[in-house]
Formats: sequence, structure tokens, C-alpha cells
Amino acid sequence: MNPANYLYLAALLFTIGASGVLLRRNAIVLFMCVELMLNASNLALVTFSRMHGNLDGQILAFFTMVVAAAEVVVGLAIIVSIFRTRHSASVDDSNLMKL
Amino acid sequence: MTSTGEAVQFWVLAVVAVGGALGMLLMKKAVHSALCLAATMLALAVCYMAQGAVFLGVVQIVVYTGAIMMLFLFVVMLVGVSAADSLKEQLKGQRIAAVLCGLGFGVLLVAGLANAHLRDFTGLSEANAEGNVQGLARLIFTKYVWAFEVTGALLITAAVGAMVLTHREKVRAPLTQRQLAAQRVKDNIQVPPLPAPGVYARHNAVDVPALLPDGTVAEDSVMGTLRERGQVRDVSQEMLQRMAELEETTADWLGRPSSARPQVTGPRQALETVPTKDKEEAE
Amino acid sequence: MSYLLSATCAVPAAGAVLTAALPAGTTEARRRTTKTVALAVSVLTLGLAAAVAASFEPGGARYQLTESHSWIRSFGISFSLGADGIGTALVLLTAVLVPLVMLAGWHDATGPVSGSAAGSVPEGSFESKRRTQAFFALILAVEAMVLVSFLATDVFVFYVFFEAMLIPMYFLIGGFGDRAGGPDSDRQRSYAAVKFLLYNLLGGLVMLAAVIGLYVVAADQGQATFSLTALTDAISSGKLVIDPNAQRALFLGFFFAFAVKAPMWPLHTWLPNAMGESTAGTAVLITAVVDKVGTFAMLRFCLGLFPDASKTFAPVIMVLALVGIVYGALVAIGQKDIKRLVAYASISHFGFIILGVFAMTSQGQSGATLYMVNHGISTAAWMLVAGFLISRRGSRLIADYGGVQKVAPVLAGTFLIGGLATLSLPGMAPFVSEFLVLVGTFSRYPAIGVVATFGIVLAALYALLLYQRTMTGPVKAGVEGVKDLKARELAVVAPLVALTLLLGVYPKPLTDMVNPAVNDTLSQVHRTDPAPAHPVAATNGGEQK
Amino acid sequence: MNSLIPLLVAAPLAGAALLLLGGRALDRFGHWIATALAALSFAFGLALFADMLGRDAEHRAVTEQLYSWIPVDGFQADVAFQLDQLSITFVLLITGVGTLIHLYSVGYMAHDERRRRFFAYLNLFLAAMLVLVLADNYLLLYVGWEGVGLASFLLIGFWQHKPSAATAAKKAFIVNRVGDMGLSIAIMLMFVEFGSFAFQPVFATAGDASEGKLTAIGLMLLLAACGKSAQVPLQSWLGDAMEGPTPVSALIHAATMVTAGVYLIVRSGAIFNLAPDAQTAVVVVGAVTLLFGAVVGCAKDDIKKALAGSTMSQIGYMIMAAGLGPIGYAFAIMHLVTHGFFKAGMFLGAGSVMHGMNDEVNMRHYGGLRKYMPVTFATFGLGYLAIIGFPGLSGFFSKDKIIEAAFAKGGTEGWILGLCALLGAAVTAFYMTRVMVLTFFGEKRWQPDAEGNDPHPHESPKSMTVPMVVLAFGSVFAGGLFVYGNSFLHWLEPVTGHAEGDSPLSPWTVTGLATACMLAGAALAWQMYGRSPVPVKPPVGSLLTRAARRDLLQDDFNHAVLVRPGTALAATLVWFDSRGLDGFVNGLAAAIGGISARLRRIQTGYVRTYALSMFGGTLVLVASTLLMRSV
Repeated sequence: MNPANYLYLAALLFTIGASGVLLRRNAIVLFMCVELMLNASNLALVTFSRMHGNLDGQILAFFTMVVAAAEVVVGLAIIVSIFRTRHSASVDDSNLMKL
Repeated sequence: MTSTGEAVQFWVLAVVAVGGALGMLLMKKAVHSALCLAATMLALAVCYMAQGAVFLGVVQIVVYTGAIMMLFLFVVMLVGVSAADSLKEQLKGQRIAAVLCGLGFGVLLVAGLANAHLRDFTGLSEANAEGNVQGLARLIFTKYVWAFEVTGALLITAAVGAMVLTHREKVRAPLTQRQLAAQRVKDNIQVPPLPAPGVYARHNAVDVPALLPDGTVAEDSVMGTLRERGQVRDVSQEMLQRMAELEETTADWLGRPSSARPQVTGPRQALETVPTKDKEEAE
Repeated sequence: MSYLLSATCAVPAAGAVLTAALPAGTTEARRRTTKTVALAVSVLTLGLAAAVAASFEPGGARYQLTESHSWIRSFGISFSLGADGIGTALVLLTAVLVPLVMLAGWHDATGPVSGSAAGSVPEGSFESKRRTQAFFALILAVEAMVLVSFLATDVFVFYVFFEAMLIPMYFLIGGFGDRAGGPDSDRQRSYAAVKFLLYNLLGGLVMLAAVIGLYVVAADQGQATFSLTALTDAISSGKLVIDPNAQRALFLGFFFAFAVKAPMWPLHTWLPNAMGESTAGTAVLITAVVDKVGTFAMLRFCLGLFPDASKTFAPVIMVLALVGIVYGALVAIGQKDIKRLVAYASISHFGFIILGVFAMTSQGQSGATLYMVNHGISTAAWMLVAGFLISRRGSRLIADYGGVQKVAPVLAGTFLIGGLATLSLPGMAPFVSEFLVLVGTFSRYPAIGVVATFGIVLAALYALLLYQRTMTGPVKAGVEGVKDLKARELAVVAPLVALTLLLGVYPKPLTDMVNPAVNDTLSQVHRTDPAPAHPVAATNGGEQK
Repeated sequence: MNSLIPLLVAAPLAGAALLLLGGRALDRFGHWIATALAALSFAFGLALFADMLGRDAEHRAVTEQLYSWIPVDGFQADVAFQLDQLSITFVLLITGVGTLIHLYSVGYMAHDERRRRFFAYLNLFLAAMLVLVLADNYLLLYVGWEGVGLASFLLIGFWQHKPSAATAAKKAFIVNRVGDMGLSIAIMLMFVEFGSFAFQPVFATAGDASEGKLTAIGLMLLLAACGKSAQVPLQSWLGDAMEGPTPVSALIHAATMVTAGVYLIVRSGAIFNLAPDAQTAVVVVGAVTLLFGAVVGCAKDDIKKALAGSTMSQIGYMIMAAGLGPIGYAFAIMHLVTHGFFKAGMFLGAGSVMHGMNDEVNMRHYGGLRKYMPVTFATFGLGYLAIIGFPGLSGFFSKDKIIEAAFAKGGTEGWILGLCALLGAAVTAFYMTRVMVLTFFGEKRWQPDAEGNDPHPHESPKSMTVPMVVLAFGSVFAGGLFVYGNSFLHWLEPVTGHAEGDSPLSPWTVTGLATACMLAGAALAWQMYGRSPVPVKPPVGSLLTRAARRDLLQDDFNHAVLVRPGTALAATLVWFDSRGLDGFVNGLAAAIGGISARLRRIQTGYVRTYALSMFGGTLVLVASTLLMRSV
């Protein structure tokens, strides 16, 4: 089997994640989709590092994870506070970003 | 080319991962989505290990599946386990556009990958010669030390930020029980204590509202959060059914004419929902 | 390398910062300190400008006291200054006018924005607390930027300050008006300010494109610099050859910006609003100082950088300028608002200046340069006296006045002098320049010269009509209370009147300063004066005996 | 000695500056300062005159270079004075008459609280007029030219509280501006043609220029002269100019300023001599104006306006003479000088009459005043005899010479001009007799003035009568003095040159004809106004009379042809400026605003929409990059 399949897999997952972001309205699920996308990219990175035979790809993936963790922390906090104020976790209910 | 073993493993894991992803995408309830995502992540963790990124695999399992997904679940609990998206899309054309974009993107990526010739593979054998963790460590603390420090700072900031965002300043001292009582008498909405949930000798679950004498539910006997999530289990109907049957049998047994039999009336309007003040206290 | 020029520009800039930083003027005493500081700074600037003029030898090189500080090396941009005759004359004009404008606007920035807005500004709010600082700091900022634009010998530096000028001007126009506006004067003023900003911004952006284009063209031929002197030398020596079409495009890019700033018909419509709504002092700043940057830049940049294109477009531009002369004068005659009338008169005068610049004769261009100075002085006198009058009566409408000379003879007299200067009466400065422009134009384009001469009749018409309607006749109701000029106001007007007369009788120092630069410009465009058909013997009455 | 020339100008200029800046402190004696300075200037003039007499004819002209005024390459304008026979003549006339009128004004303006300013303006006028006649180049002449215009503007509008005065002042200045335009164009033409506009070089090289150019220059100069000297078609301002105080009318609008046009033409003789067409134009203008003014003078009831009409007509004589070329130059100047005397005298007389009659100007409200103001009557009478050309008085000689010169022009045009001149003489006699009779003879027709108090005519104070007497002497003897041995002719000849035309008529015939015309006109006037009582209310009169009362409809003409279209044009342009140009600009702004308001709709505020657009964008980008790669 050609390890490039890992890349196809990553692409597939990424696409699913992306469409999820566009389709779901629940903020939490939205976040999960984003996580999925990050994971897909991580997979790709790991695969690349295997291709090139050096660990830099993995390092990058590692950093991605860290950043993702940070992002999740903040993001979820935001979701919670929004839910507190508007009693809803749907991103469509908070559409104040317009004139 | 890799070993058949890995090939088998890959196909299995790929199916699991994609399935999980799709599940996450399609499940109505957030909890299910979270679980599906956890599955995908586990599968990916194994993929990492299979590709010689042992450390990352472990981190994936511990940090992601272990910590982050749990965090997700906590929030889901907070927001409501069974709070489900309504399936109707209110942004016009969003769904179709999204699907099209998704497909187009996938096609593009795949096409791109197909165009790129990825034949030659130098494995990680020598890179991982002294062990994957050591290799990573060497890089992290030499070449990428600066980035490493920065991410550390980022994490701190994130943590503080999360606290700032979720922390709520107490503007007034919390009321004592006495003050609460006085307050309740003063604004005279619900002077006696709220009714306890559960129907005597039938149910004792917190999500079952008590029934008023006329058989309607006492909404405020159920805690606010459940009401918020719409997880109140209304059993008034079956209660009334049973009452009706009881009346029937008694009437038959006494042989009363049907005219003299009392009409079973359906439940009245439920009480209007309790004022918001109490609701907030309930939260 | 002397630092005199940069000092001249830096002092007002520093003064602006200082003034803005002074404690907020809640009390009259504090306000006075603010004003005094600002005035002192402007006077110091005047001293420096005088030093520049003194150390400038008319006989010497075109650009003197040059200094250059590298700024953006990779693009060959350097903060380089240099004073030539034309620039020095205008620097002097600016340095003279700013203190007088401050003195004239001594009380313009104390009260609320305008009569209608009275009370809309709660006491103690930022508006009323920092207004004084803001007003004087903005004036100083404008002065600094104008000075740099007059002295810059680097195209990019010039562009930057040419544009940056708009910011303080925008706030001056939008934030401070005379108390004579109608009920919606605030709306009118903000409209005027925005109009001013957008108009000039548009021009500036077109110019920016042209500036970049110029750099690209020059860089292609190994002249990767923004230095004006280097470029003009390269062009005149043929080392840098811009192909005709590109040159025309670039010329138009530059000229458009300057024509908006000047302003030239038909791009003038922002001027009447801006001058009408702002305070008299600001109006003077606009018409006498800021707009001069436009005409000055035509002379220095358009002609210097694009000689052939200038020659190509000269006839068109002159016709437009001619239209502007007649049009401005006629519209001025039809005005009901004193300040708008002055504005349209200025438009007519700018027509003359542009005429002189593009006639490309030494008389025309010397005349145009003198015209910039003289118009600045005379219009300042006219406008400021008008401002004093308006501030007394609280109305800009000509119809509200009449018989002022009865109650305020000195005011009326100075106003008449200003008007006579505007209609360029011989013996007053504007006559010299106007006649030079006419002669210069006539000697190359007789027809245009003749038509332009009609301008002097129309000028007499609007100036004297204004005087007759406001000052003469029986005293109108509401005018009786008008007081005559106070000492402060006399201190403003007297120097202007004195200068008008002095430069009218003995303009030689100015002409000696300007002529070499003009000749240099003419040599850049390879133009020589048309020779007289039957030259008289060398010893005519004109030679100095 | 030449260093006196600048002082000539400086003295009155200093006076003007002093009085204007001096402030109220000078109110009490400022007028005496002004008069003294005028007299001083006159003294300088006499000194220079004496000095000039001391030299022989060739070396009388001197130039005094002060400093270089506008030095620009190829363009040299200097402040330089030239004093020759012609200019000294004017200097003496201006300063002399000027001083007398200063003196007169001391009495006349005694009760005006703005007297100081009045005298400042008078001094300013003297200075400007002297610059005009002393300049050695046209540009400096232009300075004086507009300077006197300014002074006249200030003095006509001296009583600014009267709207009529303010309007008249503005009108005078504007009309003069039209003339000035001609002068400036002429200067430009000279500059383009000769590269200079100083007198000697231009006149020296005038011969090289083509006749067309010279004609153009000449016509432009004529336009200037028309403006300043109130000649047709720019004559309309002179009548209104009588709004000014009477001394002003005497000095500026009779004796000196209005004759500047004649000076200009005579001074530019070298150019006109080479441009016959221009000369013809000059002659025509002069002839037309001399009749025009005379006709207007006949119809006016306002004494000053009648005199203004006569001024116009007399200047018409001068201009015509000047247009005749070398034949007439000297005589034009001669008539100018004599006219300066008698017309100034008569204006002062008129002023004295008004002074005694509560500022009444309508002659129909005068009558029988000779008993009440004998000195005025006598001086005015002498002036009257002089102007109608009564044999022996100055007007007789000067006008007679002009008529001769007109005939001497020769050919049909000679005849036409001569007859015009004769006709003019007759009409002059008519209207001047009319003025004389209406004012001093007949029965009293006095009317109470606005306040209702009846006039008590009385002789004016010494300060007013003395100048009148002096001027009367001038108007009696000046002419005889000048023609005695053709002294004046020989005096001016070096400057103006002289030529004898071939007159079809002998001088004596002309004299006879002129006298006859004069007598006829006077007799007719006596017949009409002396014999029969004069109605206080003016009769309707013939069409011509009514037209003449309205200055032969000149104002109506100007109003219809220039003023109304002009105002309409201005209004239209204002509208066009606000609606057309500005409307376009604002429309543009509004359009942009509208478009952006539409575009704003895209901002739904739904995160997912933004995400979608981002995603789509990435899609497009990636696709395009890949395509680029593959292509």
C-alpha cells in the first residue's frame, strides 16, 4: 500500500470537517469540526515527516496540538459565556456582527 | 511500499475514522457527535503510531481524546446533553452551498495529491534511531525552542483568558436563607416552598413534575436547568387515564347509570411559568 | 550642511505638539497661556523664515541651504530640503500670515462650535475644554506641513506632506466655524469639511499613482530616485527620457492633484463651502497658504519634471484658467454671502496664477509667483476684516449690512483697501503681479491675454459692489451696534496693509529673489520669451541709470 | 533742480498720508496742512518752470530716474519722471487750480465733520494726477491714471450715506476701469511690439511698427481716453459724478482729471501721427461728444449737470483737436488750460450759489440772484463769456483756433468737422446763456427746501470768493496771453510738433462765423428764457428734450445692453455652479453612498455565511493555483 493513502484520508477528513463547520449550527459541534480539521492536518504532517524522513513534521503537528488545546479552552469559555447570556448555543442566534 | 499488515490496519482505521467523522457530522445530538469524534481521534492516534510518531500518538490519546474531548463533554453537559439542532436550515441555500464547497474541496485536494507524485518514501528509521521521543526532544529544545517558549506563553494566556471569560463578578453579597425567605414573602409570588418533584408512590425522578389536584403538572416542581433543556417528563396524561379507568370500574361495580358518571376532564392549562427571578436562582 | 531649513519646519511642528499638550483651557487664564505660546512659536518661525530669506543669495545656485537626511534608502527616498527663490518667497508669506491668522482668531476657539450649537457643548466636556489647544495646535501643524512642502526637494517627501496637510485642515474646517451660520451650520460645516477632504484626497491619490509611476519609469532607466533635483537634471540632460504618452499620463496625474488644490475651474466647488463655513482665519489659511502649495507645485513639479507634456497641455490649461477667471468673477458678483464672494474672487485670482505659470514666459511666471504672495496678503486683509465685521454682526449675508462706514469708519476703510487690493489697483502689490501675468500671457497668447484683461473690470465690479452694499448708504438695522476695529484687530490688519503698499511700490527685493528660479524653470522646459517685433535701442527708459 | 520733480509729487502724497493716518488730532487744522502742501507743490512747479524757461527749447525736457520698479527679465518698469513743456503746463494747471480749490473747500466744507478726510483725498488726487502727467513711461502713467480714478471714486462717493453718491462713485470707477482696460492692452501691445513702454524709446521706434499694430495701439489708447474724459461711448458716468461735493466737480470733473484723456492722446502723438485710422476715430469721437454733451447741457435743469454736459462737450472739442494731429495738438492743450480756468470758475460759482441757496441745485428754483451774490455773479459771468467765446476772452481764442484747425483738416471731413464745431459753438452759447439767465436774471423762483425754511441767498465767505476771482482773471486773460505771438504754440512745439493745415476759409472768416453762431445761440436762449417767465415745473418738452433730460438715454442703453444681461448671466452662473458643477459632484457622492448601502446587505452577521465565503474563497484560490501549475 502506498503511504500516500494517509494523505487521501487526511484530505477526506479535512473536507468533512470543513463541511461540518458550514453545516452545523451548534457551536460545540462546530468546534468539534474544527478539531477534526486540525487532526486531519496533523495526520498529513505526520505522513510528510515520514516521507521526508525527518521529525520536523511531527514537531509541527505537536505544536498544532498545543495551539488547538489553547484554542479549545478559550473557545469553549466563549461558548459558555454566550450560552449564559443568550440561553442558546446556536451560532445563528448570535448574528450581531452586522450594521 | 509498506507492509500488508499496515495496509490492513490502515483500511480498518480509515473506515473507522471516516465513519466517526461522518457520524460527528450527521448526529443530531452534540453528545453523539462528541463520541464519534473521540472514535476518529483514537483511530488517528493509532495511525500516528503506525507511522512512527509514537509520541504524538500517545499525546493524541492522552491530551486530545483524554482531556480536550472530556472538556467538550463537560460543556455539552452544561449546555444540555440532549439539546439537538433543529434540522431545518434557516440560512437559505447554505446547506447546498456547503455541500458543494465540501465536495469541490475534496475533489481539489484529491486531485492535487494525485497530481503530486508521491512515490519515494524515506522512512523514519534513522530519524527515530535514538527513539522518537529523544528525536523530538532534541528538535524542540534546540531548533524550535523559541517557538516552544512562545506556545508556552500562548497556553498561559489561553488559560487566563478562559478564566476571565467565564468568571462572573459577584456584584452583591449572596443572600442568606433568611433574606431569601423575607424576599419571597415580600414579593409574594411563591410564599410556601416550591412543590417537590415526583408523583407520590408512582415516580420519584427529579424530571417528573408533581401533579396538581386537577391533574395538571406543577412546572416549578422541576429544577430550572431541566426546564431550560426541555427535559421535563410529563406524566399527567397517564395519571388521568388511570383515574378514568378507576372511575369506570367503580361505576360498573356499583352499576350506576352512565348519566350519573362523572366526566373525566383533560388536564387544565399548566400554570404560567414561574417568574424569571426564581429561574435564575434555580440555575 | 546647514540645518536652518529643517529647523524652520521643525519649530512649528514642535510647537503644535507643545500647544496640544498644554493643560486644558478651562479658565480664561489657561486659554491665554495656550494662545500666547502658540503665537510665540509662530513668531519664532517667522524669525527663522526671515533668516532663510536673509541667507538666500539671489545670484547663487537655484537650491540653497540644501540638506538631505536619508529616509527610505531602498527606494532612494531622502528627506531633503532646499530653498529656491520661489519657495523662499512663499515660506516668507506663510510665516508672516500664520501669526496674524492666530491673532485674528484669538477668540474663535473659546466658545461653543457655533451660534446654533450653543449649549449643545456642555461646559467641561472635551469639546469646550480642549478647543483652544486644538485650534492653535492645528494651525501650527498646518504651518509646519506647508513649510515642508514649499522646501521639499524630494518628490515623495513633498507628496507625503502635501497629503498630510489635509488632516489638520479637515479638523480646522469641521471643528471651528464663525458664529454666523444658520440653524444647521454644524451640518453645513461638516459637509464642507468632508467635501474638502474627499476632493483633495481624490486628487492626492491620483498623484500618488503618478509618483509611483514616475519612480518606476525612472528606475527602469537607472534613475531609481525620488530626488527632484536629480530627476530634473537627468531629464534636462537627456539621461532620463520618458516616452511622450507616459509623460502625458504622469503630468496629468500630478496636475490633477494640484488643480484640485489650487483650485482650478471646474474643480473648485469645495473652496466656497470650505471658506464660507470655517472661521475667517481658517479661510485665510486655506486660500492664502494651503492652496498656494498647489500652484507652487505646478510651477516646480509639473514644469520641471514633464517639460514636453507641459508644453502640450499648456493651451488647454490656459483656456481653463481663463474660464476660471471670468467665471469666478461673475459668480462672485452673484453671491449673497460675503465669505463665499471672497472665495469666488480667489478662484478668479487662481485662474490668473495658473495663466501666468503656463504662459511660460519670464514675466508670466515671475508674475505668477508674485501673485501667489500678493494674493495671499491682500486676500488675507480683505477676508480678515470681513471676518471681524461678521463676528460683530453675526451674519454672513451681504443683505444684512449697510452704512457700516458711518459707525465703523476704520473698519470700512481697511475693508475698502482690501477690496482695492483685490481689484489690483496700481500702487498696491497685486497690480504688479497681475500686470506681469497679463503681459506674459499676452506676449505668447494675445487673444487669451485680451480676454483675461476683462477680469480686471469684473474684479472692480464685485469688489466695489460688495463695498457699496455693505459699507455705504444709510445705516441698516442691526448694524448700529457694530464697533470699530479694536487694537488687536488693527495689529492684524496694519501689517497686511503696509505690506500690500510696500510690495506695490517697491517689489524689487521679491522679484530679484524670484527671477533666477523662474529662468531656471524656463530653461528646464526649453522655453524662451518671445522677442519683441521691433526691439527698441538697448538704452530704453527701463534700464537702471 | 531736477530733484524737485519727485518732491512735486511727494508733497501732496505726504499730506494725504498724514491726514489719513493722523486721526482726529488733525481735525481742527488738517485742511490748512493740505492746502499748504498743495501750495508748496505749486511753488515747486513754478520754480521748475522758471528753471525750464532758463534753458533753450531743445534742452527743456529732463527726466528724473528714481528707482527700478518692476525688474523682470526683458520687462523693465521704472519709477521715472519726465518734465517737459507739456507736463510742466499740466503741473502748473493742476497745482495752481488745485491750490485754489483747496482754499475754496476750506470754506465750502467748513461744516462737514469728515473734512479732514476730504482734504486727504484732494491731496491724494493731486499726487496721482501729477504722477500721471510726469510719468516717463506708460506703466507709471497707468498708476497715476488709476490713482486719479481712485481719488475720483473716493470724492464722488464722499457723502457715502447717500446711496445715489455711492452708486455714482462705483459707476464712475467701473466705467473708468473699462477705459483702463484699453490702456493696459495698449501697454501690452507696445511691450510685445517694442519690448518697452517708455515714452522716448517707443516714440523713437514707432516708425518700424506696422500701421495695423499702431492703429490697434491708438484705438486702445482712445478707449482709455474715452473712459477718463467721459467721451462717447463711455461718457455716462460724468453726469452722475456731480453727486460729489462741488469743489470736486470743479477740480476733478472740470479742470484736470477729465482732461487726462486729451493729455494721453497728445502725449502719444507720435503713435497717432502714424495711424491715420486711429486719428479719424479720435476725431469722430470728439465731434460726436461735443454735440452730445452740448445737447445734454441744453436740457438739464440741475445746474451742475448742465455744467457737466458742457464739460463733456468742451472736452469733445479738445479731443477733436487732438485727433487732428499736429495741426491741433497745441490748440487742444490751449483750450484745455483755458477751459480749466473758466469751467473751474463756473463750478465754484455754482457751488457758491448752492451754498447760498440751501444746496438747491435746480436752476428753475433760482432766479434774480445777481443782486444777492454780486461777486459770484461777476466771476460766473466772466466765465460764461469766456466759454461761449466772447471776443477777447480766453475761450474765444482757444475755441476759435480749434475751429480753424478743424477746417484746416481739409477735404470733406474738414468741412464736416468745422461745421460740427460751429454748431457746437452755437449750442454752447445757447445752454450757457440759459444757465446764466435762469440763475441770475429773471424773477425769484425760490422754493423752501426739504426742512421747509426759505433760502436766504448771501455772498460766500472770502475763502470761497477769492479763488473764484483768481480763476475769473485766468479765464479773461489766459487766452490772449497764449495767442500773443503764438507763445503757447512755440512753447509746446518741441513736444507736440506743429503743422499748418490748408484751411479753405481764412482765419477771419472762421472767427466771424464762430462769433455769429455764438450770438445766434445766445439770442435764442435770451428769447426763450429771458423774455418770458420760466415755469418752475419743467414743461414736458419735445421728444429730444425728454431724451436729453435722460442724458440721451445713455443709461437706459447701458442698462439694457450691459447691466441686465450681466446680472442675468451672473445669476445663471451661480445657479449652474451650485446645481450643475456642485450638483454633479454631490450626485457622484450620493451614487457611491447608495451602492455601498446595497453592498452592506451582504453582511448578514451569520458566522456560517462568513465561513462559507471564506471556504469558497480558499476553494477558488487553490483551484486557480492548481490550474496555474497545470497550465
